[in-house]
Amino acid sequence: MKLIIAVVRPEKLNEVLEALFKAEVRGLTITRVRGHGGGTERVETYRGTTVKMGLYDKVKLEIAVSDPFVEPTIGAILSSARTGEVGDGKIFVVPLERVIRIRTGEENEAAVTPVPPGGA
Amino acid sequence: MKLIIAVVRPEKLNEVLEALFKAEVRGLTITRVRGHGGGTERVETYRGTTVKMGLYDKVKLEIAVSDPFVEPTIGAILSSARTGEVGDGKIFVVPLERVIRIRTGEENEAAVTPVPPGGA
Amino acid sequence: MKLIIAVVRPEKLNEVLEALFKAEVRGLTITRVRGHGGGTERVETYRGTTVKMGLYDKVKLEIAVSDPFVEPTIGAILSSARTGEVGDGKIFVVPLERVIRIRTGEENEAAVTPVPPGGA
Amino acid sequence: MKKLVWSTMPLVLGLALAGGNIDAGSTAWMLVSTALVLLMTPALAFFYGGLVGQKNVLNTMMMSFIALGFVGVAWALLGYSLAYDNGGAFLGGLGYVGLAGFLREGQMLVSDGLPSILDVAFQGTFAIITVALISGSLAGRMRFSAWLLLSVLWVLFVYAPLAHWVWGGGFLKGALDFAGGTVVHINAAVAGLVAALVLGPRKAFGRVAFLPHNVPFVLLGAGLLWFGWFGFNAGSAYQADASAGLAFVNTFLAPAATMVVWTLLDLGREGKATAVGAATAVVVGLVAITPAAGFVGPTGALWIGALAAFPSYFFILARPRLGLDDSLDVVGSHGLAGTLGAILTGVFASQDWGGVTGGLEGNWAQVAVQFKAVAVAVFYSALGTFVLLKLIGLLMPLRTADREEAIGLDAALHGEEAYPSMEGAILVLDSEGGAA
Amino acid sequence: MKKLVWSTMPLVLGLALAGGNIDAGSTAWMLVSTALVLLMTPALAFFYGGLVGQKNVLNTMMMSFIALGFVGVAWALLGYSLAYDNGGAFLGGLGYVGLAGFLREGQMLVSDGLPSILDVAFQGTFAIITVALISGSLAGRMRFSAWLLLSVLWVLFVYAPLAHWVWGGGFLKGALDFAGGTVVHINAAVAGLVAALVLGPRKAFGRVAFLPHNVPFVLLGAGLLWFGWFGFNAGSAYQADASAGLAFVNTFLAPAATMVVWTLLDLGREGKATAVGAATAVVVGLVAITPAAGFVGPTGALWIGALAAFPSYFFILARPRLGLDDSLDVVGSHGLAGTLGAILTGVFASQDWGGVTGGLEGNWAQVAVQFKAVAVAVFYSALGTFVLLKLIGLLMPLRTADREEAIGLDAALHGEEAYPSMEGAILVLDSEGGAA
Amino acid sequence: MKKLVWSTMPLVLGLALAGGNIDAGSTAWMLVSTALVLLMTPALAFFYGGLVGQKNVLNTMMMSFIALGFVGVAWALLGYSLAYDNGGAFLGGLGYVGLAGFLREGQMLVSDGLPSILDVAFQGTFAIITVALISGSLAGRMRFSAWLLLSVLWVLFVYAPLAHWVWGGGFLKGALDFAGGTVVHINAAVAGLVAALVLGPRKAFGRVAFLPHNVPFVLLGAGLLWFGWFGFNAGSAYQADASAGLAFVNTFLAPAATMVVWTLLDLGREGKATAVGAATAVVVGLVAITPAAGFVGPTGALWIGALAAFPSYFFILARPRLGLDDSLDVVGSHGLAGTLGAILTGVFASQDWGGVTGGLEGNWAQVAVQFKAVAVAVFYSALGTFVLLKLIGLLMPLRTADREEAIGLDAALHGEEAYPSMEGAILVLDSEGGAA
Ligand SMILES: Nc1ncnc2c1ncn2[C@@H]1O[C@H](COP(=O)(O)OP(=O)(O)O)[C@@H](O)[C@H]1O
Ligand SMILES: Nc1ncnc2c1ncn2[C@@H]1O[C@H](COP(=O)(O)OP(=O)(O)O)[C@@H](O)[C@H]1O
Ligand SMILES: Nc1ncnc2c1ncn2[C@@H]1O[C@H](COP(=O)(O)OP(=O)(O)O)[C@@H](O)[C@H]1O
Repeated sequence: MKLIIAVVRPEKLNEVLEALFKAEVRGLTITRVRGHGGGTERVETYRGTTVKMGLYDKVKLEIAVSDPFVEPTIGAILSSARTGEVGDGKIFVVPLERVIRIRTGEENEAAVTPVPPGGA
Repeated sequence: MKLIIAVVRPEKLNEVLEALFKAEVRGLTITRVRGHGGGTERVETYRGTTVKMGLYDKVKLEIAVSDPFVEPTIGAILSSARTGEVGDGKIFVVPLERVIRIRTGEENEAAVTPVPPGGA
Repeated sequence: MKLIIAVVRPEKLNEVLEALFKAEVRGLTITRVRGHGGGTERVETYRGTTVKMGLYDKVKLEIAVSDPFVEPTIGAILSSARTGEVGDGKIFVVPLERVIRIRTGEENEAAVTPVPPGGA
Repeated sequence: MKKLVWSTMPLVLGLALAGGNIDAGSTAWMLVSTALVLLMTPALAFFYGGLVGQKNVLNTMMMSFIALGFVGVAWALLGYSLAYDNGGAFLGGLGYVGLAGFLREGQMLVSDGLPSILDVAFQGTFAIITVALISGSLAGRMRFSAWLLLSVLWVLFVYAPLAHWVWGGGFLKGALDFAGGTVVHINAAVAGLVAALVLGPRKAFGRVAFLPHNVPFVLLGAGLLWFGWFGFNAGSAYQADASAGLAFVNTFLAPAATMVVWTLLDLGREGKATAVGAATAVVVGLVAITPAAGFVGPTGALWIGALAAFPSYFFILARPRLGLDDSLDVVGSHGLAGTLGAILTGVFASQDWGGVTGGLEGNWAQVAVQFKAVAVAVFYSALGTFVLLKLIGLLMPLRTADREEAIGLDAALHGEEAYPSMEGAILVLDSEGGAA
Repeated sequence: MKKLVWSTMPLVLGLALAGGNIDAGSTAWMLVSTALVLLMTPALAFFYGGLVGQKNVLNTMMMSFIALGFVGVAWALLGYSLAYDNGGAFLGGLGYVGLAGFLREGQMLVSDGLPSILDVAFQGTFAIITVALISGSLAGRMRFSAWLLLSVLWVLFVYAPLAHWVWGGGFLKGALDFAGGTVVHINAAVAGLVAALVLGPRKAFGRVAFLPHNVPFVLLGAGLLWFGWFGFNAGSAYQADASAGLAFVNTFLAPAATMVVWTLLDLGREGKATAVGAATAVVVGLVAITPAAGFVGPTGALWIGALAAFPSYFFILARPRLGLDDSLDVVGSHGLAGTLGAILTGVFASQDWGGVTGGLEGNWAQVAVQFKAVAVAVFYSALGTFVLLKLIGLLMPLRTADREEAIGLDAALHGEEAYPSMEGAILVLDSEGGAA
Repeated sequence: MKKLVWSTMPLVLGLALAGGNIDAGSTAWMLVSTALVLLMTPALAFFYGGLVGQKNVLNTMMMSFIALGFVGVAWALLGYSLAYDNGGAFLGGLGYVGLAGFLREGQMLVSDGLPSILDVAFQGTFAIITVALISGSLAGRMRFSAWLLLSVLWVLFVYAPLAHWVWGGGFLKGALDFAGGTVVHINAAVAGLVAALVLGPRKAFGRVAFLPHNVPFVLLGAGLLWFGWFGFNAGSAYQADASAGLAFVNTFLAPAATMVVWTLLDLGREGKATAVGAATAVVVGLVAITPAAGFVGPTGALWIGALAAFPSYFFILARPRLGLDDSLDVVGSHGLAGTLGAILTGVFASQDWGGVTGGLEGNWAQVAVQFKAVAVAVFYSALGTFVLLKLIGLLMPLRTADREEAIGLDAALHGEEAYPSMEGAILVLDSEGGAA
């Protein structure tokens, strides 16, 4: 199992969610974050105080998936989150040792997205 | 060492914190998140705009623990966060290679929850 | 590659960002979190309701780096985030299997901070 | 002072016609006062809305706000007449039902220099805020349609009679209640208490800490309430005269004194002057001076304001520990300060300032009259509220389902959030053809 | 009723001088009314600002707020004279240009008991809010400098003439428009519609759900608007008299009735009484009663308020599906309710109450007069707005760049965020020597 | 114009009694004006509270809000008498101490058609907001109890004497200060400057960017301040007359002009019209017109408003770079605009409009008189504030501990957060028996 962490543009979130839905990925957790990448800075002025805002609003998705779902999930994100301009974000894949569903106590495969219909 | 990531209902947070406290787990970090699972959607209407809200407020806990603490921590969360209804959340266990306490520079076991009294 | 997760004081964030900038670490994602550690509790009172606030505001940084950057990154955080008082936070290092830049589809080293000039 | 105006009004009615004897200055003041009192209801919505948690903000605000609609219309069509038409000792007549009776010989009625119809609105704003006040006892657990029904029935069958007894020439007309200590504040607090007991506490009460979600909103509410209260109290003089000036100054002094005492109590207890406390103190001081506003001198107002801090301060501190889920402390603020104010009005009333002698000037009998009015109000309000809730309970459940309470009433009952996030909100277009 | 005052004013001008015949009561009321109407523009900024998403809060609020500056100055220097100086059927004179003409023989002019200069401010607040209203159709996509230019030109060349025709003794003076149903609300809504069509919808319109970011701000805006509207409507009586009293009471009753009907529609449709709906209902009811305020009796006001709920409710529900990005529903609220109110003023106008007979009293001709004024206003406002936008479009782009729209106009156009976070904000000191 | 009223008042006092000669219209206006000025203090709390960061919101708001209590009571009991009782050139008498002296022969005093006691409240609201203004220089670092002590002592020993000199018949009575440019704004700004220097800058000043946490609150504050300022300026006419009308119109025009100039400067400098800038401009324009309100004609008001933008705009831009932690720019807004306004009052004062000739009408001596009053105010305010702070510093530390400053003063000093989160808040019930 893997924990897939993706940072995307907030305005792309709904499209990403839709793409994941179509890829039959169900469970996920999202967080509002602020990111710094290669992008340019924005200047804001409040009275005499001028600031450079080096951080941009982003949304982070965390998705725990069973191995067969790793590629479809990454593919869905890549296709839906891309604009081609700096700031589109990144995907990180982290090993995941164990997953437990709190409601039932079920573990691992039983607790994450079901294996694909007719799949491995 | 492991990084235990748990997503729970916000209204259960205080009980979870208490259970962790009793299990002698001290350090933890929490984040407001929004999650999508198998649950039903909520409909909201603002004038002519109707929306389906597919995301529910959740709280994410991140707890770095030494190996002997993994089971007590999971046990404490499972027992305190469960309501039995859809949306109770999940626990993810991720391998953790290194921990450093910024204040002192101490590393690993010395930086996370102490080993249980009289324990391994 | 590693995913470096650091929890620091909000008032130290700007110094940490500067130190990371000097260490040529570019990409990072930050999140507002609330943490519980060994620190003391704060009491607040709203009319007849008295509460102990056991959680303190912190900022979490997530930084995906290639292996040669692990030590410089940790060093930069340690030197910039420390006050010496309880609550300075922690650094966690998690293995990272894969990184993908959404904009280009580039993977791994190409997607994270470039190897240091003239470096390994 | 309403009773003075209105007990003499019937004599004036037939005679005073429009165009003739409008007093422009007093009319200007009453127009402004009415607008000020109307503003108090949105102000209260902020005071209350800031004090609740994020999941119940809109429900709490709407319980006040919606009274501007339902209570306003019920009052205009029926309540005003029951309260203020010339009737018997127990209820007014039906002469103003359906807004009839304000024209005579093709002209608008004028009484005491004012366009008579304006009184429907002025008094209406009092009725509205009284209902809105009750909702503070009920945050987070009442069905909205049950609340709508209660608010309409309550204003007609509890508020209007009590207003008639004290101000409309009814059997309590000897009691001093310049602007509504008994009719408004005690009445609302008792109704809130009874309703809180009938409904029972929120599920999480006693386990979870209910914290305000936005203290600046509480300060905004308190600031606007004070501003509006000048219309409430000084408008109750029904003229721009010395009595209005006195009532105004007292409404300026009393809450200031309450705030000073309250803050010193805060500082003495744990060294911290709370903002929620200061805002509460303003309301407590305003409630306490309300019955006294035009009857006591300015030093009396300072005393009443200062004294009012004590019972409210300590009761509100203890209330959560009493197991009573009077969620936003209507009893502690409006009930106690209203009662204390009503009694102290009898003590501090001054012949020179307000035209009636009080206890300190030797007329302790007035204090007894005040007690009697308070007792009658407490009894009638408790009984009436209880009966109405039981009746409504026969038609529909009074409380929301436990699940709705857990989700939060904004989403569950109103289909809205106070601070919606666009993240993950999926647009629904029932007819897919329309939008581009 | 402005027209009454101002059609007779020229006679009075030369005679009435300061010191002599000020009516203190009416002056007090007009001072207050002017302040109240001024407050409506910040109130509208909150009503609108709460309804937009987090990225466009300040831009939306500033489109209203800035009118207090640019429109205020343009009005004082030129607009007032074009609207209200004694002129022809189509435009006023230039006697008040540059604020001249308010002194006679070393004394301030007084007309109808009021200091004449005050009317510049009173009428100015109407002009300001009319411009501000338009911005609700344009949220999230207009360049700010284009908006500044439009607001100044529009108030001079669209608003001022229309005000002259209806209130300044122009060719529509037979139409009943007590406080601005046609001049303010229909005018603003038509301008908003035309501008929304010329600019086109936001890029994400129809794909993304645009949600309010702060519903309590919407309620705050609605509450303050209602409060201010008492000055708008009852101030339009220009005296603290029975007519002002009537206009006030009607302004109290109509929105209450609208809120009741709207909430019942909400509850009937999906069982949920929405807060945004209640706030919208208040505005709709206020718009509808505006032209009628001093002409109809109080039951007429209740009818107008109740009836006004229907067209607005269903139009606003359908609007996003029509592909029309009238972002904050200016057409649905101000256009429809303004039109309905203008027509119903002709229906419910009452000889006894307001001095003019309407349809129900047999004078159906008045309804035709009302229709004509509405038609003229719609036509002129549409034409004028269209021409001005095309002219401005020759000088500069009207719309922001797509990238600015995506980032949000607060950061892109104003260099600010509504709720800035200090995280990651790096202080820039251009001269490093200064700060310690 | 206060001085006119009050220099003649002593003659009137013994004669004018209640019931007799109340001027209802002017009384109505003064009642409203007092309420409007009172509202300015909560408005300022929002203006200031929106401008600070999230950790110091309540502390900042409370520094204003609490003045309604402590300053209000101190003023009523002692300050009013020191300022306005008939006394010498340097201080008033003690005739009104403890609110005595407002009854004669069993009747309330009436002066100039107004209930005399109302003046305690009207003038009290000025004293309160003056103290509240100072707090803008001190955000984020002052101990709250030191602030309470300072505010009480300052209003008695700095504000009251200065008010006496300018308005109470003291030695500056020739200076023109219609509504408080010198007494209120220069006075507060100098006190703020001195206090900021005595306290020293915040620890993080110059390193960290201090950003507003809520710009809509800043706009709310500015809107309500403008609204209230009509009472401040036009209420200072003490009558509902032509002078009040003029002061009102000028209060409408000047800030509009300032906003226009300020926005054009913003657009010229970096192409971005800021909302914080527009809100600041409103305040600057209001401050500048305050001393002139009833003395200059409307074009004078436009000039004063427009000119006032320049010094404040550039000073506020430079201030953080000067190493001066006048946190919310009281000097830049109130000090500079107050001074400019005071001087320009002498320039633009007009015989026809306000009854006094100014520089442009040939009487340049008036400008010298204005300069003198400004100089005296600056000197006295600086000295008095410095001495009081040193005295208080003997009793207790003036500044909070560094750790409290780092945590934020809301939690540290008030035991509250502005926007509490229920997450991780553990309910404490000291007596576990009570709650269910
Ligand atoms: N090395 C990294 N570690 C953590 N987050 C990163 C890293 N690099 C980028 N991000 C996140 O991805 C977002 C987009 O990255 P950015 O470099 O701006 O765009 P792009 O990948 O298109 O060049 C950043 O705002 C940040 O949140
Ligand atoms: N595969 C997943 N990856 C990340 N987060 C998940 C995943 N599945 C569930 N979650 C989180 O857990 C929450 C509860 O999950 P849900 O499926 O609704 O409940 P249940 O586990 O009771 O069926 C979700 O709202 C989401 O935040
Ligand atoms: N074991 C842990 N797992 C996750 N987060 C932790 C852990 N320990 C500490 N933290 C985070 O680090 C912050 C600082 O830790 P704390 O123990 O208060 O300070 P110190 O490390 O100086 O003793 C906490 O508020 C919490 O957010």
